[in-house]
Amino acid sequence: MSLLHLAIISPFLLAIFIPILYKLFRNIHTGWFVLPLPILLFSYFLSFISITSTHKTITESVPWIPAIGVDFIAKVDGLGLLFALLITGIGSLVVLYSIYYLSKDKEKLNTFYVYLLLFMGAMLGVVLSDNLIVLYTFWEFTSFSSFLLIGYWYDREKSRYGAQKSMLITVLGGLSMLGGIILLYIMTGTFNISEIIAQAAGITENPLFIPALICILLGAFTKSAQFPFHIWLPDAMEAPTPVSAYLHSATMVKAGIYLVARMTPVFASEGLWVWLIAGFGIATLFWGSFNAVRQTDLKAILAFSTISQLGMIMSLLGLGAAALHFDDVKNSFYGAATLAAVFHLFNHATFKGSLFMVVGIVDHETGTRDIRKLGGLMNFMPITFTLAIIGTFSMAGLPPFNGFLSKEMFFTGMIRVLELDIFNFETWGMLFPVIAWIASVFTFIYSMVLVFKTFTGKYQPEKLEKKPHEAPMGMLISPIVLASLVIIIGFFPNILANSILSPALESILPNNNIDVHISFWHGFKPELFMTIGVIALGILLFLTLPKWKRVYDFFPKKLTLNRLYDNGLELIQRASNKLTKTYMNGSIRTYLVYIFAFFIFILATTIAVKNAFIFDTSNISSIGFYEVLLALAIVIGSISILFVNSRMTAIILLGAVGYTVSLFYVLFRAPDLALTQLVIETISVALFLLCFYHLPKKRNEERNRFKLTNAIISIGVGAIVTVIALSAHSNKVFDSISEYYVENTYTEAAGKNMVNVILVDFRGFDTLFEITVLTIAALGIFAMIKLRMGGKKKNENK
Amino acid sequence: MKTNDLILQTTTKVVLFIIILFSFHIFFAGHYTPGGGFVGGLLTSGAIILLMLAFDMKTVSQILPVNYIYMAATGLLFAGGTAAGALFFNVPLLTHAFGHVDLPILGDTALHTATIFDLGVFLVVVGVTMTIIQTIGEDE
Amino acid sequence: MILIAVKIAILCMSIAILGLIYRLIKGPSMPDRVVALDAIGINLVAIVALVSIFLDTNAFLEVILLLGILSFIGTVAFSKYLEKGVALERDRDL
Amino acid sequence: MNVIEIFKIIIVALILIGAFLSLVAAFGVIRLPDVYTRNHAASKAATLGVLAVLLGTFLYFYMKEGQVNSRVILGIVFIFVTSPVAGHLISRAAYNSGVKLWDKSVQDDLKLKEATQAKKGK
Amino acid sequence: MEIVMAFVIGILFMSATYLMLSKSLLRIIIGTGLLSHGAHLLILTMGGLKRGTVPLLGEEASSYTDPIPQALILTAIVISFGVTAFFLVLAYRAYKELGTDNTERLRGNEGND
Amino acid sequence: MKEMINFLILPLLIPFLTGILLIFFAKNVVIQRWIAAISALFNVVIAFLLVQKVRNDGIQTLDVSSWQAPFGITLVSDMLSALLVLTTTIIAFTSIIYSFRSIGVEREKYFYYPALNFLIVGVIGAFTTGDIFNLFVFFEVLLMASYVLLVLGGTKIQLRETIKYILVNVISSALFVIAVAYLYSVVGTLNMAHISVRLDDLGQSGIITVIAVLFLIVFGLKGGIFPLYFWLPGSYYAPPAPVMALFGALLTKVGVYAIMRTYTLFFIHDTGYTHQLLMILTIITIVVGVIGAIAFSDIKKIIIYNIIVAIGVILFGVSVMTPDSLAGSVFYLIHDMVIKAALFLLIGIMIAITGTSDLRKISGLIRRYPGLGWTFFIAALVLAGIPPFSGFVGKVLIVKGGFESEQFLGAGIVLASSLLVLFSIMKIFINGFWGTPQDYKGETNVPVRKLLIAPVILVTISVLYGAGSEIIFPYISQAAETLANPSVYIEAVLKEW
Repeated sequence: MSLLHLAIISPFLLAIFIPILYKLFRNIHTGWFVLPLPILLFSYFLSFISITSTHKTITESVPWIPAIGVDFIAKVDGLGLLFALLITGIGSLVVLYSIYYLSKDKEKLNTFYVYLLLFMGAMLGVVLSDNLIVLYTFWEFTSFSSFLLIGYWYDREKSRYGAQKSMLITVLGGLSMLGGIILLYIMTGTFNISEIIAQAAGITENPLFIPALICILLGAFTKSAQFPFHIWLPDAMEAPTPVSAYLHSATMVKAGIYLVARMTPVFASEGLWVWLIAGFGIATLFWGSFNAVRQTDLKAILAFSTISQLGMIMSLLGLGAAALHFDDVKNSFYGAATLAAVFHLFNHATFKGSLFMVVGIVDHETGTRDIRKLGGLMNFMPITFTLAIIGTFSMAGLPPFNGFLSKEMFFTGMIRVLELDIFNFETWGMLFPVIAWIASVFTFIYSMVLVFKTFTGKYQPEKLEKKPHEAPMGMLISPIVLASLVIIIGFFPNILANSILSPALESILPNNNIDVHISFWHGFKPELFMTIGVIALGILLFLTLPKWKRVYDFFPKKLTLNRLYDNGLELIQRASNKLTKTYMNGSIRTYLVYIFAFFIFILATTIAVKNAFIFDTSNISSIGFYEVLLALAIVIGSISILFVNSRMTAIILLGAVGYTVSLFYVLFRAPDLALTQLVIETISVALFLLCFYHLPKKRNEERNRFKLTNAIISIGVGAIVTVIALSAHSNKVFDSISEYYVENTYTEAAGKNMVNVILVDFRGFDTLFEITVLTIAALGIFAMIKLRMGGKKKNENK
Repeated sequence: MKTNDLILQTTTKVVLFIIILFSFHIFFAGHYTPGGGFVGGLLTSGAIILLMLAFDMKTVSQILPVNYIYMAATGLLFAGGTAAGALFFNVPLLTHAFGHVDLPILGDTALHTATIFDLGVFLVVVGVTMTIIQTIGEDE
Repeated sequence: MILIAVKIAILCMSIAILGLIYRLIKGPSMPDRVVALDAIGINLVAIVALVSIFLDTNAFLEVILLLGILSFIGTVAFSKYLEKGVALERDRDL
Repeated sequence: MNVIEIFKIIIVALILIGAFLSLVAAFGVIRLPDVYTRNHAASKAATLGVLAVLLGTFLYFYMKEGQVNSRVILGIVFIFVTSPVAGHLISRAAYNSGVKLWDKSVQDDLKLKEATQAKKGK
Repeated sequence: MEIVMAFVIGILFMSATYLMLSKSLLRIIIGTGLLSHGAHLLILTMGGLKRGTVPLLGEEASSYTDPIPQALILTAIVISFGVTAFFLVLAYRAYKELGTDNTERLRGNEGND
Repeated sequence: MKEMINFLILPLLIPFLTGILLIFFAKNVVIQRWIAAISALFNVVIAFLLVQKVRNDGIQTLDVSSWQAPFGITLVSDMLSALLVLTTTIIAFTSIIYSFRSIGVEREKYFYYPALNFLIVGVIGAFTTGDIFNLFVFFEVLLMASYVLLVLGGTKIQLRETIKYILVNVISSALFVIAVAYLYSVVGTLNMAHISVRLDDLGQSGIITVIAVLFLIVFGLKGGIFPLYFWLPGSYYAPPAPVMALFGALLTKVGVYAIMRTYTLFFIHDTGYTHQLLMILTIITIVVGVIGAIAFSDIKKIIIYNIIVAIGVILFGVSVMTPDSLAGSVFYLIHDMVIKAALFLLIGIMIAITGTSDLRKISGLIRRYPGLGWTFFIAALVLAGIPPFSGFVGKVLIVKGGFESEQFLGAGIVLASSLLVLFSIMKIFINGFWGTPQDYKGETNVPVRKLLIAPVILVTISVLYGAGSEIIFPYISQAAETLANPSVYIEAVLKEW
């Protein structure tokens, strides 16, 4: 257990103490106890920069289940560190923010911080594990801590709905990813990512390669809310705003991106990887931004914006993966796309984090997030307004903020798509820059909506619950820090690029020489014109928004993905219920019909398929007259039971059959059996009479009607039993072990009655438990008669 | 209508002896001839049932004040104890021991732990049968 | 010679039992059936005795007495049931 | 003709007599008109038949093994004792449960007795 | 003889199945009785019929019938007796408590919606 | 001290003698409780020692009555059976202490504890025996005890469902007997190792395949695989919670164990048919189980259908028959026993509090019963096979085995079933524990904290079982090794054969 492992699990450890601390120090906000940890971890991870920037990695291993190749291998490389810093850095800010956001008197802070810490630890585990199973473990943990956080206000219907939705979709992906991981293991014999990467070249031809690729991508796509799995993210906004800022924009949703980046060296040699990721990414980008515009809830806008931005990063990663296809020249081309992805990932965390916090402030101070109710807040909360401006402009890709830089790089990447000569990108690849541009226009629009509809325009105090005022300083610190980062990186991108991004890039595209220099000015290239076009058209459309908003009405409400999910879930449940009810009808007869039908079907099939019916008469004994007589008696007796209506007659006939059976035992040289059968039969008949004499006379309608199904099934059962008996008897291959008993019964067990000696000695163990059965039966009968808990006779018998 | 069952009751007293004698015979001879604890037990309970038929359950329970459930449990304890007795000698469970003893009247007799086991079976069978009969008989 | 006699006797017995079974099913009253049952039981005793001569083994002689006992108990039970409605009386003095 | 032969003849005779009696008894049970007469046939003839067969069996094994087989003796005694009682019980049960006598029966003593008792009681 | 027995057993199983598929509890229990008779006879038949004499030593015979099936049947008989007795009393109690011996009226499907 | 040769029988003997003893104390409930609890706890220790012994000394065998195998009855404790015995004793112990506060004095006076102990005897016996007919006898012991436990109390629903339950089991017992008879006819022996040897000599003949299928039907009826499970949801619905836990955790698993044993020891010569059939059935079992689990909004039903899913998953691993999948099956089997017991006990508390098992009438329990809520939440994660909890490793191994032998559909369904299992169980959490708190009539007199002890123990075991897989794994792989390699078992039983 190294310090690194300790760092990863430290949030879990702290989480254990949170409820105790909460109980002990009720008047101190629990957040204060939590805050030191992420700060500490952040500074701890900062110290790794010096190592990773020289392209080294650190690996520490602790065995977990080595027997199946699962070890807790913690590995810090550029990519992992980038994420670790995001998690702990933003984590610190979010915790600080939450201290002011959540009231210590009204909220169940203990559970909140436990969830949050669980999440933090899980997320660290995801990005720092080199073992896929361990990674998967932490991955599922993020899903569940997210589930709990979304359902934090669990008495709200929508919270529960959102929690369930996010859990189902992300776990679906997780399981698929697990399948992919296992497939990878089958191909490579290891769960360790580094070892898989080392073997990557050898497995591309494996038929399991493509399935594994798809399975793992499904996991990434669901987690990162890629179209069409994005539907859980807007509903996840039911979580408290700090959570949304942390999980649902800055970190957890990026786990999918992390996974794609991490697995790029394994899969990128396959063209499918490139176009799947790029394609889904660009679709998500468009769909997210397009839908963000129509939203009226501030958090919903941010949610769709997150979806769209995640799509953008994803598509960049996809294109970047193409770098592994080409020689050095084109390499750097696509390497640049990857750089853009990583860069934007970071930028997105900063500006989106600050925007969420801003929205949280607005919500907190006005009591609503509905832009139809908000407006003119600029005068009441100037600092918040400033922060919002910085965040949204960066999101819209305006200079001089960091969003501008990554947006430019994004356009560059999209234009280069046309040069890609895999999967016919050169023909239909044109779609990429076009869609990217359109999506950027929408991005611009919703960014403007976000800031201007809230802070400018008409102030409508009558629609607000509270009188708005500027947020307390504590609440503003975190967004201010993030907004400053937006500006600083905007001006000095290369500090970040050299120290953090470049090592990350190295992990995604190993052994590639990529120029990580980010420059502000590229000259008059298509990218610049695209940006200008975005701004121009964006402003135009923003101003005319009310006029063309009806476009959205063209999309029928019944066909949305959400509807599909809801109805699908409902349909599955209803159909299951209906289906299960049809065959589980509570009638034992029906069940028996199923069981016997299966019995007949499967055994008949087996006999037929295996040619198992052998009939060999060489080994049989002679047929005696009396035996035939007895056989006839049994046959007649048992068949006539079927047709008699009187209970008494049926019971007597059963007794007759039983006595005949005991006569068979006499004829077949089994005196002990005959004795026992006789006595037992007598007692059974007596019991039958005792238990049934009180039944009332049968009514006519209850007469036994002949039923064809029953008849067919019974004949089938009888036939099968007979056929197997005949063939089993014809198959006597071995001698019975009975000779031993003949030899040893007297000498070793001092008895002459072999059957009895077997019963009390050789197989006395059977007998011991046979009488146990009897005793239990007696106990049961006694209790059944005497103890009546539910019935009307309750009082009589006490 | 009330009837007396004098004939039945008198016969029963005689027949009872025969049955019980026979059931003991069957029980003890089980190792050599057909029979054993099981049938013996059933016969003994048959005798008790006959008593119940000839007299009534209350009378019989006065003559034989036995809790049949305990009887069954005792039998089980006998059988289980014989089995578990092997534990003290560290031989496999249920290993029987036997020896021949010259008894004054019966002559050469095989003494057998299996007999104790069988006695357990006997008791269980009587206990169980009688529990069933008695419980149902007493109901309603 | 004995074997032939035994065979004949078993045949007779079987026929007798078949006749009794007829009575058993036909009735008409319950006591008729009990009579038939009782007789069947007794005849079975005879059959078992004959079979043990036939098989030349004394292994089944226990069965004889057992059958006798059972048939007697059965008859008693049936009679009491027919007469009093219950076979086992709880307390006769009540 | 030695002892064994004599034994054999006796055994055969006993068995055959027994079988015949049983057959007769069965015939009676089938043919006789009411439960009382049938019971009569069953308990007398059948018992006698079975006793004969059992005696034959006893002799057979005595002849074969040279020792008294107690179980058969016990069986004979048992049947001898119980059979009449069983017959009695059935008849009584039939009577008390109200099974009618054959319509050609001439006398019903029990009824008569009860009637007189009833008279006396008055 | 084994062939005849196989058919007898088949018929016992057939009747048993038919009875168990009916509605009346009594018939069902009678069916289980027939079922166990069938099963027991089957063990005996499968052990081989009429080979040698009664499995009592001292019968001075060259061969004995296989005693194992007999021992197994004995155990099985006792167990099925216990089960039958329990089942009977259960049916009795169920009738008293639920007022019917018709299994179709004993459906019941709690929690099925 | 000299080595105790009877050691492996102790876990069976202790509940047996305890059960007998408890009959005598029927009237005195307090003494019954003490005896039952102490003996159950003691048995856990013994079973644990047995596992250690098997780990150190290999397979333990005992020729009961000193008759050498295959003539007497041989008891065999290989790792699989020892582990199952240990699990059984743990579940027995927790069920017993849970019963103190929940089952009611009336039931306790009417032989509840003896019946419970005998049930354990039957289960442990079935796990331990090495004789096919003795297996039948132990099946009957546990069935008879289960009838008693099911009907004990005599409420309407109990009576009704017991009838169905008995009927099905009588049929399956009869089929068991005839299956043994057929097998005996062919091989003339009853000792399982000996049967295996003789079947090996015989090779695969058609009749053996038929008998194998017949055995599958017999054990499938007990275990509840498709299409033989129909009786299960109704019958398991009727009894009180601790009995439900015992049934859900143990009874079906005995059937599963028996399939595992016979399908790895005897019927291994025609796997192309028998195991393929088993696989098809298990896949359908998983599907119908999952469908049932999401169909209802009754918490008992949800858990009950999850039993069926788990059986499918375990037996799928068996049908694949690779060392990995077998290890996975063993791992998952034990996991499932523990967690099912825990879940039944937990929902038992929910039902006791709310007086209903209808999920639509329950909500907001977590506010007043956070301990219950969180235990349930963890149990739910464990059930769904979320790492690092215990369901995970087993599932991974089973899926791995499935993929390796190219059973993609089956393995995929096993994987996918987790999602719906999670959905079904989380439905209980989301609707029953979350939501607006309500007032319930049972709240005042339910000793929730005391009742929670048992499920908390079980859930803790589950969690440790998953997280400490490395410690457990050697045991599991030893068990799987014996399954994959029948000769180990055979040599242990038939020493000089």
